[in-house]
Amino acid sequence: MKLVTIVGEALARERVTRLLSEEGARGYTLFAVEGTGAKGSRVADIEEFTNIKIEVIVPEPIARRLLERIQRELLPHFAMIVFETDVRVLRHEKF
Amino acid sequence: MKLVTIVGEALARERVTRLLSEEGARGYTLFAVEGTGAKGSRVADIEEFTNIKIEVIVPEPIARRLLERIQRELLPHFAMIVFETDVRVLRHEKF
Amino acid sequence: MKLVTIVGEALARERVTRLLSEEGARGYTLFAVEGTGAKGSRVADIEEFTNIKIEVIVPEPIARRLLERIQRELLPHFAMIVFETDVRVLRHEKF
Amino acid sequence: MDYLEAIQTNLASPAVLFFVLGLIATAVKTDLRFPEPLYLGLTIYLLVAIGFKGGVAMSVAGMSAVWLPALGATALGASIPLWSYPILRFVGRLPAVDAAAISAHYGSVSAVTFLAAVNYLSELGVPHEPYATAFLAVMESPAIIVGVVLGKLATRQEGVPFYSVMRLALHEALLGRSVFLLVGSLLVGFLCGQRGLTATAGFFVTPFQGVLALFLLDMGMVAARRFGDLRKVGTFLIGFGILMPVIHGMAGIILGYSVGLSLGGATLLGVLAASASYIAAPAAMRMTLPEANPTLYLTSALAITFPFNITFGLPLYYELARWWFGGSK
Amino acid sequence: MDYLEAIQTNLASPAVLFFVLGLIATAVKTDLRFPEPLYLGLTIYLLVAIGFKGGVAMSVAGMSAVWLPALGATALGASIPLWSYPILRFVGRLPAVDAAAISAHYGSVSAVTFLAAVNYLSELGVPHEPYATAFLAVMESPAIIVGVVLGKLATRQEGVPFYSVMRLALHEALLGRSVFLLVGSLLVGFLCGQRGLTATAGFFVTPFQGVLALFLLDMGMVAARRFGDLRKVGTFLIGFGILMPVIHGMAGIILGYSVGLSLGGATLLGVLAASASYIAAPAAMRMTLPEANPTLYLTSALAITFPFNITFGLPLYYELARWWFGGSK
Amino acid sequence: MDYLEAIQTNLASPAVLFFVLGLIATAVKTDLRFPEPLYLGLTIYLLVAIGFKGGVAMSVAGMSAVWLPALGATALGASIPLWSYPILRFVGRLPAVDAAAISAHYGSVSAVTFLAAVNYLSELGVPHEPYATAFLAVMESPAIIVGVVLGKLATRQEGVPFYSVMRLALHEALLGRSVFLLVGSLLVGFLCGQRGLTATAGFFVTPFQGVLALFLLDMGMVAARRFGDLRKVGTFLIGFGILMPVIHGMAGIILGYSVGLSLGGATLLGVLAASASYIAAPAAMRMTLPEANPTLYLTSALAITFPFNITFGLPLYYELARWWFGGSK
Ligand SMILES: Nc1ncnc2c1ncn2[C@@H]1O[C@H](COP(=O)(O)O)[C@@H](O)[C@H]1O
Ligand SMILES: Nc1ncnc2c1ncn2[C@@H]1O[C@H](COP(=O)(O)O)[C@@H](O)[C@H]1O
Ligand SMILES: Nc1ncnc2c1ncn2[C@@H]1O[C@H](COP(=O)(O)O)[C@@H](O)[C@H]1O
Ligand code: NA
Ligand code: NA
Ligand code: NA
Repeated sequence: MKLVTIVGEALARERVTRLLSEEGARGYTLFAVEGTGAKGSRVADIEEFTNIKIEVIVPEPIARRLLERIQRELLPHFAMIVFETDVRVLRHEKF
Repeated sequence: MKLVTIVGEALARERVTRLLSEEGARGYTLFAVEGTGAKGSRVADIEEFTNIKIEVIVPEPIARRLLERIQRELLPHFAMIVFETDVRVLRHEKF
Repeated sequence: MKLVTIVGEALARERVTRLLSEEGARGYTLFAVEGTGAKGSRVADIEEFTNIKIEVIVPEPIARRLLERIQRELLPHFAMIVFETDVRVLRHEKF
Repeated sequence: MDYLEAIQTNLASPAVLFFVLGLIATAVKTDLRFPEPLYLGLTIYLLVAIGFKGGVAMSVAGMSAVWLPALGATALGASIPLWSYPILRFVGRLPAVDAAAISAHYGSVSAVTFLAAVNYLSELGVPHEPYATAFLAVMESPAIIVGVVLGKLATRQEGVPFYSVMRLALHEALLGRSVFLLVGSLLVGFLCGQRGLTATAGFFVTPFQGVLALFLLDMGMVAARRFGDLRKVGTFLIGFGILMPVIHGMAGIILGYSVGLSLGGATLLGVLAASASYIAAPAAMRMTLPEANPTLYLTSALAITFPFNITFGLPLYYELARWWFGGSK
Repeated sequence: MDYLEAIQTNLASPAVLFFVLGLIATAVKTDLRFPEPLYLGLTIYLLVAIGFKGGVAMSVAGMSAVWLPALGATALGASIPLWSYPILRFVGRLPAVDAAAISAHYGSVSAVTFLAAVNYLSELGVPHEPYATAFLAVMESPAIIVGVVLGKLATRQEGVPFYSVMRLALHEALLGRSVFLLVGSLLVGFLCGQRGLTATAGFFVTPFQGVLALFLLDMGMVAARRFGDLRKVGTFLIGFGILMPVIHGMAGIILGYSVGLSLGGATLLGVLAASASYIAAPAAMRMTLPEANPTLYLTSALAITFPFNITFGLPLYYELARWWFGGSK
Repeated sequence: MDYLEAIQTNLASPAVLFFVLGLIATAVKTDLRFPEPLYLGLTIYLLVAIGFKGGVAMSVAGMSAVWLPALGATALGASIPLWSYPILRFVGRLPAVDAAAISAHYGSVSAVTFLAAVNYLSELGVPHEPYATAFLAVMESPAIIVGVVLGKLATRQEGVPFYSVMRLALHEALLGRSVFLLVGSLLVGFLCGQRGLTATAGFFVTPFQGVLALFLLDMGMVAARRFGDLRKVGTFLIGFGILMPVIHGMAGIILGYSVGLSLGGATLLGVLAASASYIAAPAAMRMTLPEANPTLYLTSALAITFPFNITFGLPLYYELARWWFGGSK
């Protein structure tokens, strides 16, 4: 299984979660974080300057499609980073 | 070392942390998250509908036992996912 | 790419982020967490007893230097754990 | 004043209107949300304020006035699960553990419903015993303990020994956040007396009504989010969540009358009996009866009984109380 | 009283001084910060309180007094982007999508600026129509919709179909957090009337001014954090962010005079026209025109126009209104 | 009134009773907790309110009344580490860096202890200089700087150059959250004067006492959580944490008397001297003297001195002040 992690501006939330469900992810986990990157500091005091971190566990083929679409549709417009990790899950069939 | 991550309903907190200490974990890290999964959306506005994420670094044998017990004792009753990642730690003897 | 994760007392925040930028990290992500470890429980009710988790993605050579300096300069004084994970990122050149 | 007028008065109060606004907020999918720390802060404020003021009232009225109705309230709370359980089990054909968990919720109480009732009575100008908060405090725990016992007696399969589950249940029922805050603040108020209230009235009294209205906005959103689960719980439970509160309400009113409470006080006791816990009880159930399906008890307490009580229930219980007290206008 | 005196009165109010303290807090790099739940809590309180009180005022004044100026305000809000866009596009030579996004911000409004203006007028003892909050409520959305249409007409490259973007824009503009809270509370207040306000004044009225002052401390920190981006936006936008508000302010004052508002009411309409949204508009733009550069619109609305309005703008608009109303002391 | 009565009055106040309730909450392991944003919100409110009101009082009294006692308070704060350090180092045989860090905590002050003292005096009806907040403001930083200097002189091993540590120490001591808020609000209040207070009294004055009581509930939980560390710090430090405050309290009272403060004002200066910082100082120490063991200074300041002062200390300092002022009833 792949754990795909997206960290980026909170206002992109809808866009990301819609994309996840379109690609068939069965769930996701999400929380607010602070961060600093190429597009400046987001100190999480007001929503415009908050980041969220979205984590989604998906089988490898879905992960590949997800990354492609994020690359094409979101990265050009939003302050955002994306990465993928290998994980071993309990209850494979859930994901 | 293994990083075992548990994401699930906040009301399971006590059960999880008790299990961790019974199996000999020397510490853990914990925070509130939102999430969506098979058992619906947890939007983190009231405790009943909040998820927590618990992360614990343990040596491989402990990780194995942990996963087994979680599988048997917690997964049947609680909205929860569990996964394991390989990590390299500083100060091996701490964990 | 390496994801270096640091979990430790919130009052070390400045020290860690300064070290990150000195070693050339181009960004980082940060949030408050609770935790328990060798130096007791940090329940995140007041800043003195809050942990933060700092995550930074860097190329392997920087990761190595980071870990060395954290080992030498921070671990002796602060309640803190550090670990490293392998990740695959989109847009390599960003990190 | 008849029931329709009574409903109208209730629906025109800021508290109820903000509750409805909260329902709408969820329905139209606005991105408004109260983050958990804000929700917790409001909860803590409301519980501490109501407890503190109740304690001061108790110190003024003296324990001799309080003990009998409080004892009655405790007994009522503890007995509600005893008849709710068989109804759920044998009429509703629910699994034993679910029947036990749901019956615990309906025997326990909802502090916010109580506050809305106090609010409603004061809009109507109906006086009530100011120490009625004591009834709220004593009714929160007993049903939880009874419910857990019922659930554990019915389902023995688990490896966990009975006594260790009961220890957990007692801890949750007696030392859970809301019970502790309420009972603790009651004690603090009782020890300070009127003088302590005078010093802090600018915080515990002045803004109270408005804070309650704001909190109900949040509760409206929380409740409406469960509406989607209504079809999962089935018609039996929907009926149960509306009819049983009315029966419990009547029982509370009669009890209040019998132990000598005023019209207002008996109405409040009725409201407490009619209300279902959605904070202390769910937390205790998840800990002690994790096999019970939380969708069933959360949805019935939060998405059926709570909105019903806040909108139509309060005026109904008041009319029932007036009828029982023989006051036909 | 001349402009200098007027500025002085404004700068000596707690609200403005706390705003300046917030600017300083960021400048000297103190570790003070308002965590997001606190910021959200203060925002919710301010919007609900102002909306509720405005609604009560509307129920007292009657819709007949409100509809004409409210219609005028709506029209003004919707038209501001129509002339701001060409200026940004052709004088400022900004990309079309940025011009559209910025013009939406300046047509929409800032609730905090409005509150600071109400505060300022009451320090001066200048009366105003208490239902002016209705103008705030109706001016938030129209410009956002107009701005998105402008942006989408100008840039067609994207695969996303026009109508689905407009659905998103309408949702954001009409059901975004701040619009929903304001309009909803206005309705609640309108339905409760004076009686509902009496019951909750201890929360919605008593502490209001102080909460606003504390909130401005936070806003000062937030605004100052954007000062570093000022060099990125260029001198044209800095000029635009100061001059256009003055022009819009004058337009609002003249409109207020024409529809029969008092001196105070016309000043408030001027302030609304002059203010730039930095909450509803940015969120809507990120959703619907993500190609637009947020640094441009956030910095001009938050780091230029907002501080200018709070400190020098308010007295200026008041003086302009006095001049237009012919009142030379 | 003798000491026992004085203690009783103190222990029957809502603030102290809620503090005790907080201690109990931790002892019985209830799941009550104040999330950090709530704690921060309460802290910000209390500091801003007290600072603002103190500043207004200063603007009324004039700087001429304030400067001498403020100077005395500064000097006292800066000197306390000078004698505490050798006691900790040579009597207590603590490592140099720990002795320095602890001495900084006892020279600095605790705002909450100060507020509880103000509360206590007003329950007794004892007047005090309303600008006493200025002493709180000036006493927070000096001891921190002195403590860091002592610590750095004693331990030279580290690679970090002395001047860069001192820059950090100065930044933390002068621009740390609590110092900045207090001094900043003092300034804002001073600039607005009485008129600014009238406008915002509904927030900064009306609910203040009650908020303080609620905050002490939280502080009780926080302090009790450190009780487990008491056995780690040893009996010497426990004795130090109770005896030194009494000595410092007496020093503050005598100083207050000498610079012409009233009985109430001198009591407050005594309380400030007796109190130990557990917010500004720990943060500064972690930054500048990370080798120092935080268990030692946090436990002694938070789990020994703070509870002692809140419960038995306040009446004791008041009795000492009455004795010194010659008022034997
Ligand atoms: N090297 C990095 N390591 C960890 N997080 C990062 C890194 N770079 C950026 N981020 C996160 O991604 C967000 C958006 O990045 P950016 O688009 O570079 O501004 C930042 O606010 C950080 O939270
Ligand atoms: N595929 C997934 N990826 C990431 N998190 C998930 C996933 N599925 C479930 N979760 C998290 O686990 C919690 C419980 O999952 P569930 O039992 O499926 O409702 C959810 O609320 C999410 O926070
Ligand atoms: N084994 C572990 N697994 C996960 N987190 C840990 C572990 N040990 C310590 N931590 C985290 O690191 C922080 C500092 O650890 P310590 O220095 O051991 O007190 C703790 O408060 C926890 O948040
Ligand atoms: Na009940
Ligand atoms: Na505008
Ligand atoms: Na001191």
